[in-house]
Amino acid sequence: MQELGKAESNSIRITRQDDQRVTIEKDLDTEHMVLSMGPQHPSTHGVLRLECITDGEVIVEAEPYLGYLHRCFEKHCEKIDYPAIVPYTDRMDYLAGMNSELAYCITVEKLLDIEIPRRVEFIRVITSELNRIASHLVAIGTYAIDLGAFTPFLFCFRDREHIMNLLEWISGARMLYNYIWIGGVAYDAPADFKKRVAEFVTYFRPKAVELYKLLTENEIFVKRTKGIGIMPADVAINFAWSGPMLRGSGVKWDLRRNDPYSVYPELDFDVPVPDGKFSDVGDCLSRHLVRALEMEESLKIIEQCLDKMPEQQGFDPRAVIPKKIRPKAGEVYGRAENPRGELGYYIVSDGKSTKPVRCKARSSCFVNLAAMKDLSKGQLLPDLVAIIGSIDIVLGEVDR
Amino acid sequence: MSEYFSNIKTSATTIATGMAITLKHFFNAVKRKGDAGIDDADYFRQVDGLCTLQYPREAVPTPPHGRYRLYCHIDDCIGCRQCERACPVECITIDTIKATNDDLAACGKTSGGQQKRMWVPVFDIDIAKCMTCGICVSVCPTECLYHTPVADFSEFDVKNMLYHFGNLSKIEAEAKRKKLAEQQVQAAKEKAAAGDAPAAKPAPKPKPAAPPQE
Amino acid sequence: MEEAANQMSPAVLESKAAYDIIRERFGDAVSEFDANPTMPFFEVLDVDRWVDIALYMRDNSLLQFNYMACLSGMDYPEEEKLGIVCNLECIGKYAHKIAVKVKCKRDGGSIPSVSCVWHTANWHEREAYDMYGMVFEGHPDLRRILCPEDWTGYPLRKDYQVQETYHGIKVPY
Amino acid sequence: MSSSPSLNTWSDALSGLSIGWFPLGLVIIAAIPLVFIALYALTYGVYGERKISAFMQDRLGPMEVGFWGLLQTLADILKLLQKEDIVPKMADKFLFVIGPGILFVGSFLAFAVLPFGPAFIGADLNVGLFYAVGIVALEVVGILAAGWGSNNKWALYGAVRSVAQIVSYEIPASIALLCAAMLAGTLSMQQITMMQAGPGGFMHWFLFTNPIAWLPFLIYFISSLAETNRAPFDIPEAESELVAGYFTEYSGMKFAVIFLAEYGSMFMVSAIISIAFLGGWTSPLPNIGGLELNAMTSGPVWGAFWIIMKGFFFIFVQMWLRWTLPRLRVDQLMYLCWKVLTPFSLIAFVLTAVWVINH
Repeated sequence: MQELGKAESNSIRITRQDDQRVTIEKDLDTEHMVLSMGPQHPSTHGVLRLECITDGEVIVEAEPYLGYLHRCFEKHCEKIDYPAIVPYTDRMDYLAGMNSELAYCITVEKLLDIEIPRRVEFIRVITSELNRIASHLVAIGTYAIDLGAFTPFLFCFRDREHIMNLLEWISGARMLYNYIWIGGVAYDAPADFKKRVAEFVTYFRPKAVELYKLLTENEIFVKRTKGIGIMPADVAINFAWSGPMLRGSGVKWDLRRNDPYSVYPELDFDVPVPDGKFSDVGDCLSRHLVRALEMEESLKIIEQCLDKMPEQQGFDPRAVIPKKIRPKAGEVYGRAENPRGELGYYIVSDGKSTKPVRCKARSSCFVNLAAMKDLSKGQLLPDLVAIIGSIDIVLGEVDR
Repeated sequence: MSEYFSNIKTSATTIATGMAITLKHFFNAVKRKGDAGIDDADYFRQVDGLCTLQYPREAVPTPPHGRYRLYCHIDDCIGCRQCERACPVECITIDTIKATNDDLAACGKTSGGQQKRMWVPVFDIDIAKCMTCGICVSVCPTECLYHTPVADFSEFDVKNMLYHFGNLSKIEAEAKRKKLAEQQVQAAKEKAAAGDAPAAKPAPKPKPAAPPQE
Repeated sequence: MEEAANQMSPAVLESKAAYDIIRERFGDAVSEFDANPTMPFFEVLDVDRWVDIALYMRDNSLLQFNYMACLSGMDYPEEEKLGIVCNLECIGKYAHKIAVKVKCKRDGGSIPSVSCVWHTANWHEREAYDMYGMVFEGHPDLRRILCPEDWTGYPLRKDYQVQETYHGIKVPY
Repeated sequence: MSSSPSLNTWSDALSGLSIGWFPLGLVIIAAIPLVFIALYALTYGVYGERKISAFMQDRLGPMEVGFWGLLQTLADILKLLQKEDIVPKMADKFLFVIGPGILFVGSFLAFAVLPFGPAFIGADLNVGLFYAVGIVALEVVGILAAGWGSNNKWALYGAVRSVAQIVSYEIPASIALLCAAMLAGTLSMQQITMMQAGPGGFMHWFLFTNPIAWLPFLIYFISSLAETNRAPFDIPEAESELVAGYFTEYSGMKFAVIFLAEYGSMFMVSAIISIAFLGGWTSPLPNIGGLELNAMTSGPVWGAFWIIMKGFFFIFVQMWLRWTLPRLRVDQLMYLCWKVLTPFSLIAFVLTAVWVINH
């Protein structure tokens, strides 16, 4: 038997049999289908568009297309003063505004080299950790909804509502706070704030357990996420993944520990990393698990901060804010641990202007999403949804 | 084979756990969280039960410095334009006319007792552009800009989102401008005539300040 | 020199040590070390060797810069150059980090792509190309990423003039 | 049946009622279940789903239209009626239009053989169960027509998934129902119900008379979820994956028809499972000594009441499941069908056969 030729990627085979008969075999004709997923699709978390080449339900290739929510953050930054950039950073990662502000402010403060009052540091950490919980709640909730479970989503939003109320109380806004300012915060915490946050912590603990039982332990959920979209640790580092994504791959890397800022060195908390018992290290379930466990760590941090926060009557949180923010010439790359990973700002100042020459935001989602193409290869369409959900993108941050 | 059965078992138990949780919530639906504001002492009193509110009738009260609609109390505005410069989205438009010395009394004082030196014929806030960041509020020296707890201010016409706060009508503004120009011309003449003598002008007639437009 | 070294913070000293290894290997291909406290960096002077340097930095057992935190495009109008700034660090063995600058001509300049060294550079370089217009040689898929494919001009260049209309839509707002 | 004579006179009287040549009584008898279904499906199925989901999720649910939002579904139907009926330009118009029709007809045809009481039955076929199982398969055609006709990739995905799912799950479902048929020794729905009636109330139901019956009962319940595309098997309309599955392109009244068909078939499978295993319209209350609870709660009206209650109970369980569980993946769905439910249903079949022989 001798093969004479093939055509159209092996679907037609021409062979010569031993008795000199020539046979032409033809497979069932199949074609790849191009499926445009998004920008309006329920599970692309905003306006991400994935151009999927599919073979039936199997994704041959999924190419992300971004930019539908591009709002020229970096261009804007070159036109406005340093303090006026803060509300724009809110609008990047709108689910974790406090963390974005914190990252930006500590970057500029590095450039300015100013000392922040201790109480302000604690207020910043409390608010940003509250915001981290809120952000993880949305991540978990929307992940549940991606996988078809509606109820955990609403439970998450119910609890997030309390955080939103707390943050509105302290900052005046529910999502886009403009609360953490360069050199301070906008307002001092209200008198009862500590008490209410402590109440929230006691309220939230059992709810988190309930959520864990309802969603994370559910066998269908585990089956949908375990072993899907596995990212080995070295590849994850090469893709510069950060935050829960990198920790999901088993790398114990948390900027709050590894590149400490604010008062984090004083606080006692764990960096949860999956151990491979409940999930396969690096899969969607690990990433989900890291988020679920991180909420508990955030609660711990908040409790410690409430204990340690110095009480000061008539405290002025704006005391050390410079009148005119004009950093000396130089450049800085500052970063903080966002709920979604490392949020970095590269800021260049020329020393003359009150506006940055360059302000690049290294957004965690943008970097994490870059691995989408490699992660989705050969997966089923429902798994693609699970993978996108586990990356936990906020398109505001991806497109900036 | 044992894995097969253990799988079925874990599925059954975890599904049963989940269903128990949802059923508990179903029976808790007789309770309601209520509309306690975050600054109420018993905010976390009712943690189970329904948590949504029927909005127009029930609403969560807004906290003290909640940032909702930007409002300018023009009587206190000294026309320093700091808010206009600070606004990142350029939603504030201000036009000022320097008050002539004889008009200072008519121009009035702020509630803090500061003498106002500017007429503010145009103080427009494009509330459709405003992103309620509150930077303008923080830079305002007389605290005449603040946020009111009005959350619902949608309009059918986007033009209605342009709020006018100026304290002079167009005609009045024109008169003031003319007057200022005349005086400046006169002052320049005097200056040319008498070196740097301070410009002291006679007062023609004071004009009442127009009521602030809402 | 001794005194200057004494004033450096431990983090900068670590970067300096890493830089010394690179300097030893590549000599004049890299510039002097800029030991500023906020972001210590060096510049790659021989742009063609940038990929070699990147590979060396990633794979040398004493350096192991396996994590590219950020790659930002930059415009240097007074030098008539465009450039990139890479913030590199090591996850795992060491805790050092360093920034690398690579510059190219402002018009038609090109920089070798390091997306084969760090996968994450792929999208960062696309973004830098999108915003500044420098070409990354050897990039597998150099397209615009945030702006529309048919956008004219490179928005973050300092001399950027926004186009009047885009598909009949007025652009300047 | 103690109540049979009075029942028969009642239904005989009703069927004898006629205005001139027009057999009004017969029409009424046939129409009562349908009117009920329409009312149920139109208003209270959807309303119930919304309220139940709301309460499970700590929400209020619809509250504005009518007292506690009772008229919400009517308002929705009115809204859908007023909507423009859009047929996509590139759609296969014939299939696109006929799809929801087939779906609707398919899901409501089975109601013909469902006994809603000793007298309320559209057609007491001697192959009632067989007919009910068979006619449900008609839905597949409707779904495929809708999905293919839409000329939309998501709809096509949904349709193909749905066909695979429904056809596969017919097997365990049918075998499970066969167990009930074996226990009853008949395929007539009415007779299956009769077999489970008695003074002992629920004691006579197949689920409780037979030590194995819980297995086919469970299997049929799970398969029925899959057949009606309910969560966790709502893969054909998997909202977060396929936008809306096979009815992505539908709007207005066509959408409403698909929606109603879904709720109709939900009730249908709930009624079938009640008939096959839980005694249909028979009262669950036993006669305890002198207290003749069973006799008191039996009768034509009571019969309708009981089967509707049983149906509602299963609908509640379906909703309860839906608002608790995530969705399975396509291959897991097939795994569940072919590797879990089908073998177990065969085992149940054999065991039931052994049990029947020994009794």
